[in-house]
Amino acid sequence: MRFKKRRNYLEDIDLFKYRSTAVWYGILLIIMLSLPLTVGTYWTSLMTLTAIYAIVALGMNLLTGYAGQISMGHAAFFAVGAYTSAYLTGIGVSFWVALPAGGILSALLGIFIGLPALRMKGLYLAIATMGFGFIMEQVINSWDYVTHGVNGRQLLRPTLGPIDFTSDKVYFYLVFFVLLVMLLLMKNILRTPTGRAMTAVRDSEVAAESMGVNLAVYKTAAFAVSALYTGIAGSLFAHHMLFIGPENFDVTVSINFLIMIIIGGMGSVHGSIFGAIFMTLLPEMIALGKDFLPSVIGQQSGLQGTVYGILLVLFVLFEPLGIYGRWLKVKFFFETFPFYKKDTFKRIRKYTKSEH
Amino acid sequence: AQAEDGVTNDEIRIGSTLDLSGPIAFMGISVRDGANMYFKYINDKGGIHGRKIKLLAEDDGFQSPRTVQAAKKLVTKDKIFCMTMSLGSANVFAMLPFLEENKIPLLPAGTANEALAIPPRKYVFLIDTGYTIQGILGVKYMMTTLKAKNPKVAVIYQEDVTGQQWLGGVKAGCARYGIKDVLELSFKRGSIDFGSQISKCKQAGITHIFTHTNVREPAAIMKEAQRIQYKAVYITNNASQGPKVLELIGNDTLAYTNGYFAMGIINDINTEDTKGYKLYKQECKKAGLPKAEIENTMRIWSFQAAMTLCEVLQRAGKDLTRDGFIKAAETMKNYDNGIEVPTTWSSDRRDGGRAVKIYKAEKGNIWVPKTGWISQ
Amino acid sequence: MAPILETKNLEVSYGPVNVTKGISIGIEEGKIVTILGANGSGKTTILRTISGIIVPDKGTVTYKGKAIQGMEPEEIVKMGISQVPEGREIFHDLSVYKNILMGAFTRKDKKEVDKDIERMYSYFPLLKERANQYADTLSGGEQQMLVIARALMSRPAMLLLDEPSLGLAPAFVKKIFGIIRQINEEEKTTILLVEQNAKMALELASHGFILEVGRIVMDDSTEELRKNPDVQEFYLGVREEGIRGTRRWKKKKVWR
Amino acid sequence: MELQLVQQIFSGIAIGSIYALVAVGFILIYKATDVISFAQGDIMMFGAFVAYTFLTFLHLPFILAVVLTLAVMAVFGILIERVVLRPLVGESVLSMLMVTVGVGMVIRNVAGMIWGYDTYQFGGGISDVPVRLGELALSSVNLWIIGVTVVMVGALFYFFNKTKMGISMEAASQNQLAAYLMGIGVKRVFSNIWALSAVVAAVGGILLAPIHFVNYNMGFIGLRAFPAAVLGGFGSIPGAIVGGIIIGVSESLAGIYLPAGFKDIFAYIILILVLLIRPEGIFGVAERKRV
Amino acid sequence: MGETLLKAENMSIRFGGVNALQNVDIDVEKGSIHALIGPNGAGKTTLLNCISRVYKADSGKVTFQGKDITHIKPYKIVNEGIARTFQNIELFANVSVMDNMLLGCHSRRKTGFFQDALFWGKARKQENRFRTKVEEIIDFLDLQAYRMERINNVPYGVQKNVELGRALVMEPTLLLLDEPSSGLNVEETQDLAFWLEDIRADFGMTILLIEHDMRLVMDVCDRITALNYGKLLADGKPKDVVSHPDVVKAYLGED
Ligand SMILES: Nc1ncnc2c1ncn2[C@@H]1O[C@H](COP(=O)(O)OP(=O)(O)OP(=O)(O)O)[C@@H](O)[C@H]1O
Ligand SMILES: Nc1ncnc2c1ncn2[C@@H]1O[C@H](COP(=O)(O)OP(=O)(O)OP(=O)(O)O)[C@@H](O)[C@H]1O
Ligand SMILES: [Mg+2]
Ligand SMILES: [Mg+2]
Repeated sequence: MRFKKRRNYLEDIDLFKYRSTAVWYGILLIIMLSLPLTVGTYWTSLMTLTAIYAIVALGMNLLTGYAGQISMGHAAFFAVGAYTSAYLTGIGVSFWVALPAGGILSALLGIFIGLPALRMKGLYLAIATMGFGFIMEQVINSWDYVTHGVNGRQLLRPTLGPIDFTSDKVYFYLVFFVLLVMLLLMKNILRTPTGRAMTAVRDSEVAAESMGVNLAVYKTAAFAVSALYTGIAGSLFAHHMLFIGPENFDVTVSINFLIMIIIGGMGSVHGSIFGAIFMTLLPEMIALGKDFLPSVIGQQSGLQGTVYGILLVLFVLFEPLGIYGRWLKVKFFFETFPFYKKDTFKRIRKYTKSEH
Repeated sequence: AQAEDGVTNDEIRIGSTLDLSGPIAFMGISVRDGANMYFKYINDKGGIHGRKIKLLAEDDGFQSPRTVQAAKKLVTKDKIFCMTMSLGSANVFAMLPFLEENKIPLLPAGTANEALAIPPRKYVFLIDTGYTIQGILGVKYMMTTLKAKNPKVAVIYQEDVTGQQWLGGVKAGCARYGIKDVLELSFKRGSIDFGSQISKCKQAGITHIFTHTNVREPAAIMKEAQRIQYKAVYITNNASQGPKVLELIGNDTLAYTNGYFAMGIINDINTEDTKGYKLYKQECKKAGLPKAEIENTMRIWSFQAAMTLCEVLQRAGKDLTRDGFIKAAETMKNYDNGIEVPTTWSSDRRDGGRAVKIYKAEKGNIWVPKTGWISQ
Repeated sequence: MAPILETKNLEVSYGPVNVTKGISIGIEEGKIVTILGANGSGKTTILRTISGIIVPDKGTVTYKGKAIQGMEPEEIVKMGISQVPEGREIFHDLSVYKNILMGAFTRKDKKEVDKDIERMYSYFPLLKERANQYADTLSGGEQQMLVIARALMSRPAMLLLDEPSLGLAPAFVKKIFGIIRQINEEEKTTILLVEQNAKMALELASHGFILEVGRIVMDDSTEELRKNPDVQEFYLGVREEGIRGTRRWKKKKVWR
Repeated sequence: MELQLVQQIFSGIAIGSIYALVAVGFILIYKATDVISFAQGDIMMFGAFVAYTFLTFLHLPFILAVVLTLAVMAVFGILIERVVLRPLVGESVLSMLMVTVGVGMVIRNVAGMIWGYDTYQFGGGISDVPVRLGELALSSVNLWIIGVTVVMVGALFYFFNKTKMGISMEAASQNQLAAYLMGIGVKRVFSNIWALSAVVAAVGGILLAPIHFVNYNMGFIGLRAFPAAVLGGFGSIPGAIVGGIIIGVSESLAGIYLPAGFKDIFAYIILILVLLIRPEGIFGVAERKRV
Repeated sequence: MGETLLKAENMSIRFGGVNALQNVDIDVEKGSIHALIGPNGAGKTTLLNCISRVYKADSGKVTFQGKDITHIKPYKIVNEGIARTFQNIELFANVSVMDNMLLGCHSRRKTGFFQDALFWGKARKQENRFRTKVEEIIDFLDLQAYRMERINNVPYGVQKNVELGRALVMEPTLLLLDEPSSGLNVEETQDLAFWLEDIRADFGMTILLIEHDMRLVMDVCDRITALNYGKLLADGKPKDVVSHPDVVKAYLGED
C-alpha cells in the first residue's frame, strides 16, 4: 500500500496520483509512439483502428457509463462524422476543417436527438436511439447527393504542409494524437462540475435537480459531447478506411460500440480504452488462433462467431465490471503485495431492485 | 528477375477475404470450400508450373473495417501473390485503395458489381455479367422472345448497389423498347413482408415483374401474389436462379404465375452436362458431398472461378510476376470453362462476362435453359 | 429450554471487511429478544444471515435443531422465519394489495389468507384506503406499515424485525409495539427485534444483546440492561437536562 | 382502392401479430427479470430448427413434433438461464443485456454449424393456402398467427395479473431481496420465465416458418419486434399486441402510400413519435418516483 | 416575532382520490428551527416537495424572502437559497462521499463547459474552492473516515449525514430536512441535535424539518406545525402544540 501526504485539495484529482504512475504512462507513451516503426502495416493499421474506437468508447462511456443514458444508435453519429468529412473533403475543403466540422455537426445532431430523449429513460431510450440509427441508415441510403447512397464514397488521406498522412504509419500518429487530446479533455470534463453533474443525473434525477442541475442541459450535453467524440472518430475512420458505405454504420456497429464499453468497463476512462482494444483485437486473435487448431475444427464456419459469443459471455460472467474491474484487482494485488487478502474482491451476493 | 511476393519454387499463396462468421457466412464458406476443391484437384495434378496453390481465406465477418484489416494482414504478413473471390462489393471497395497502392490484383472479385470494373481498374477483374446488362437482356427477352404486348413493368429490388444496377438495366432496356412507366419498388435485406409491393403491382396492373432478389424473397413475393389472386410474369436476376429457390416456391405457387424466368450466368448443373461440370461432379463425388451441397451455387461459382484463376496463372508462365499475371489475364478471349459465362478481358475491359442464358422455371424444381449465351 | 434459534461464532464479511466477528446468540421459543447497537455495528447483517440472504464465512445458524446457514432464503422462509427488512423493501410497482398478498406466497390456505388480509387492514386502516394504489406512492410511514403487514401475512413461527418503527409517528410506534406483543402472546411467535428506539425495545423484550462493531458486548435480561449506566446513557439517553446548556463532550463507553 | 386498403390493413394485422408474438417473449423476460434479451430472436430461430428437425429428419407427425419442440425449448431456456444468466443475478442490467447478445451470437453460429446456412421449409401442419372472405384474402398461416397470438397473450395476461405465481414473478423483478424474504424462489422464477419465453419463442418460430422459412438468420426479426414491445409499453402483455398491430398496419400502409424506403423505418418513426408523447409507451406505467 | 423567511399559503394537491394537502399554510421565521409533524401520510413530505418544487402544487403560493417562487423551475430552487434532504435518502449511489458533496457546490459554478474541458485557470481555482468547502463540511460532520468511500458501502446513518452535509455545502438560507433522525440511535440523534444548533448558529441557516422523534423536536425546535390528513392541525410554540388535544389524539397517542 502506498500513502501520500496531500498538500493541496486538488491533488485528489491529479491525472497521475503518484509520480511513479506518471513515469509508467510516459514509458507507455514512448512504446506506443515507437511501435509503428517496428510492427508493420497490419499491426499499425490495427492500432489506428483501436485508437479510433477508443475515441468512440470515450464518448459512449460518457453518455452511457457516466450519464446513464443507453444509446443503441451511436453508429449514426459515427456516420455523420464520416460523411461530413467525406463530403467536405470531396468538395475541396481541407481535412483540418472537415474533421472538426464532422465532430460539430455530429454534436449538433446529438443535441437534436438529446432533446426528445429527455423524456425517455433506460430501455425506451435505448430502443428509440436504435430507431434513430435505423432512420439514419435509411438517410444514408437515400441521400445520394452527399453520401452517394449504396455506392459508398471514396476519400483521401490528409496532408499538412510537408507532412503526408497517406501511409498508415504517419496516419497512426495523427489519430493517436487526436486520441490523446480527446482523452485529456474527457478527463477534465469528468473531474469538474460538468462531469459530476452528468453522473448525478444518472444516479438520482430528483437529487440532481435539487442541487441545481438542469437535467435538460446536462442530458443534452452528454448527448452532444458523446456525439462529438463519435463524430470525430467517424471522420478519422473515414479517412483511415478511404472508403465508406452504408454497411459501416448499421445497427451491429452500434451494438458493438455498446459491447465495447461494457466489456471495457462502464463509467471508466481506462475501461473505454480497454474496450476498444478488446473490440479490435479479439476477432483478429480468434482468426490467428484458428490457424493453430486442427483444420476440422479450425475450418468450421461458425467457429469465429461462436468463439466470439462465448468469450463475450465469459467476460461478462467473470468480470461484470469489465476489464477495468479486473485491472483494478490486479493492480491492487501488486500494490498490497505481501498482504493481499484473497477475499478482497469476493463477489458478494447482490440483490437488485428495478429502477423506478 | 526477383521472385514476386507469394511465389516460391513450389507454392503460390493466394488470399481471399470472405465472410466466414457474419450474415452471409454461408456464402463465404461455400466459396472457400469450392475454391479449395479445385485447387486440391490442381495440386494433386502437380500444381501450376510445378507450384501448388495455397488459399489463405481470412474472415471479415462482412464488416469492411475487418476486410481492410484482413487484406493488410494477407498482403503484409502472409505475403500473398494476389487476391481472389473477395466477397461483397462494399468490402472490395474498402480494400481497393490498399490493393492498388500495393499493386495486388484481385481476380476475380466475388461480386458482380460492375462499378468495380466500369471504368476498368488495373487490378480488379470481374467474371460475372453485370446486373445492368442482365436487366437490359431481361427486357429484351421479354419483348423479343416472349413477345409481350404493351407490357406494364415493375422492378422489385433489394436496396443496395447491385439492386440499383438491375433497376438501371431494366429501365434502360425499357427505354429501348419505348416502355415508359416503370414501377420501382425497393425492399430492405431481410424483409419478410411484400404485401405492399405486390399490392401496388396489382393495383397498377403490372404484367411483368423484374425482381432482384436472393433465395427466399421470390417465394415470399409469389405467395403474396397468390394470396391476393394476382398473376404476372416474373423475370429475375441470376442470384435467384438456384434449385433452392424453386423448392421454396413450390409447384402450387409457381403454377400461379404467368411464368418465372431467370438470367443465368452459370450453366445449369442438372440440365447441361459440360466438361467443366463433369470435372466438378467428379470432384464432388470424391469429396463425398451430398446433393444439396453439390447444387450449392456459391460452391459451383467458386469452383469455376478457381478454374479461371488457374487458367490465368497457367498462361502467365513459369516466371510469375504480378505484371505478367495481369498481362496473361488480358489474353483471355471468350474463355469458356464450361460453367460460367465466357470470359473476355483486355487492357480496356475488366468485366469478363457480358452475356446471359435465360432459364425458365418448370414444375418439379427444374430450370430449363431457353437460350444459349445471348448478349446485347 | 434449548433455544429455537441459535447462532454460533457467526463471522460475516463484505469483501475484505469483517462485519461481525463471532456472534453467538440464542433465542428461546416464544420470547421477544432484542439486539441493540450503534449504526453499522452489524445488526442488519445478523438478521440477513439468519434469513439466508448472506452466507456467513464461518459459524452456524441453527433453527429448531437444523443448521440453516447457506440454505436458500426461500427455504428458510418456508421453515417459518419471516423478516421485516430494513429500509422499506416494497414491491414498488405492485399495488398495496398485491404486496400484502405476496406476503402469503408460501401459504396455500386461500380462505385463511383472505381473512389475514382483512386482519392486516384492521391493524393498518390506512393501507386499506390505499389498497389499489401502487406501493411506491405511499408515504414513508405507510410503506413501513406495508412491509410489516406483509411479513405478518406468512404467519411466521419466528419473526425478525429490523427497525420496524423507522419513520413511524409516535402514536403508531406504540400501536406497532402493541401488535408485536399481541402476536407474540396470541400466536406464540418468537420475535427477534432490532430497534433504534431502545426504550420501547427494552420494555417489550425479555432479553437483550448489545452489539458494538461486530461483537456482542452485553447479553442479559432486559431488566438488567435497563439498569446499566452505559445503556442508559447511550441507548436510553437518560440525562438530567436537555441539549441546551449541556456541554458537548461524551463519556467513554466502558461496557463493564 | 377501398378493398386494397382493407386488404393492406388485414395483412398489416397479420404481420403485427408476428411482431407481437416475438415481443411477448421479450416482455416476459423483462417483466420477471428486468433484462432485455437480445437472444430472443435467435431462440425463436432455434425453435424453428428443432421443429424442422423433428418434422423433416425424424418424420414425426406435426402435433407431436410441435409438442416435442416446445418441451425441448423449455429445457433449452432453462439451460441458458442456468448457465449464463444465473451467475449474473444481481449484476447490472446492462451486463445481462450483453450476455444475451453473446448468447444470441452463439446460438446463431451453432445453428449454422448444425443445420447449415441454407433456407429451409417444413411441410405438414399449417399450410399457406389463402382463405377468402369475399373479396378479401388472408393466408391461413396469418389467421393461425393472429389466433395463437391472441390466445397466448390472453393466457399470459391472466397468469401475470390474477395468479399468485404470476404476481410473484413480477415481484421478483422489482425487488429481489424482498422477494426472497417472501419465500419466492427468485432463481426458480428466473428459470421458469426463461423456459416460458423459450416456449413462446418456439411457437413464434413454428408459426413464422411457412412465411419466413427457416434460416439461421431469421432471428433478426427480433429487431423489428422491439419497437412493437416498446410502443405497447415494455412490460405490458396486452401492449405487445397493440404495439405489434399498430406497427404492422402502419408499416403495411406506409409501403403503399409513402415513398420507398419509408416502409422499413416507419415502425421507428411511429415509435419515436409515440414515445415523445407518451414516454412510457401506450400501456406502460408512467414513472412515479417518490422522494 | 422575527421576519418571515418562507411563507406557503393555501397549498393544495391531490393524487387521484387522495387529498394529500388541503389549503395548508405555513410560515417559517428567519433564523428559527421549525418542525413539521403529523401522523404517517399526513402530507408532510408532500408539503416539503411542493415547497422545493419536486411536486407541482395544484394551488397555493410560496413566497421565499419576499419573492414568489411558486412557479420557479425545480433546479433553480437552490439558487434561491433552499436546500433539502430526502426521506428515503437520495444520494448518488455510485460515486464517493466526496463527489456527492461536491455536487452541492454545483449551483455556484461559474465556469462553462469549455472552461471545464480545458481545466485551466478559473476552472482550476474554482475546483480548489469547492473542494475546500467540502472538506470543511466533512470536518464539521466528522465524515473524514468515509471521504473516498462509495455511498453504497457506508452505513445508513452515515449516509444520512452525507446527505445533510451535501445540503450544507449548498450554503442555503433555508434547509429543509425530511426525517433527519430516522434510523439513528439515541446517541447519534444527540449529535444531530448539536449539529442542528450549530448549523443555525454558525452557518446562519434557517431549518424546517419533518420529525417523528419528539424528544429531538422538543429539544431544538422553536416552532411546530402539525398536519393531519392533509390539513393543518395545529401551529405554534412546541409546548402548546404537543399539548393540543387533537395533536395528542392523532399523533402522539394517549398513554
Ligand atoms: N453491501 C455492503 N457492502 C459493503 N459493506 C457493507 C455492506 N452492507 C453493510 N456494510 C457494512 O457493514 C457494516 C454493518 O452493517 P449493518 O447494516 O449490518 O449495520 P447495522 O447495525 O444494521 O446498522 P444500522 O443501524 O445503520 O442499520 C457497516 O459498517 C456497513 O458499512
Ligand atoms: N405520487 C403520489 N401518488 C399517490 N398518492 C400519493 C403520492 N404522493 C403522496 N401520496 C399520498 O399522499 C399522502 C401524504 O404523503 P406524504 O408522503 O406527504 O406523507 P408524510 O406526512 O410525509 O408521511 P410519513 O410520515 O409517513 O412520511 C400519503 O397518503 C400518500 O399515499
Ligand atoms: Mg441495520
Ligand atoms: Mg414523509
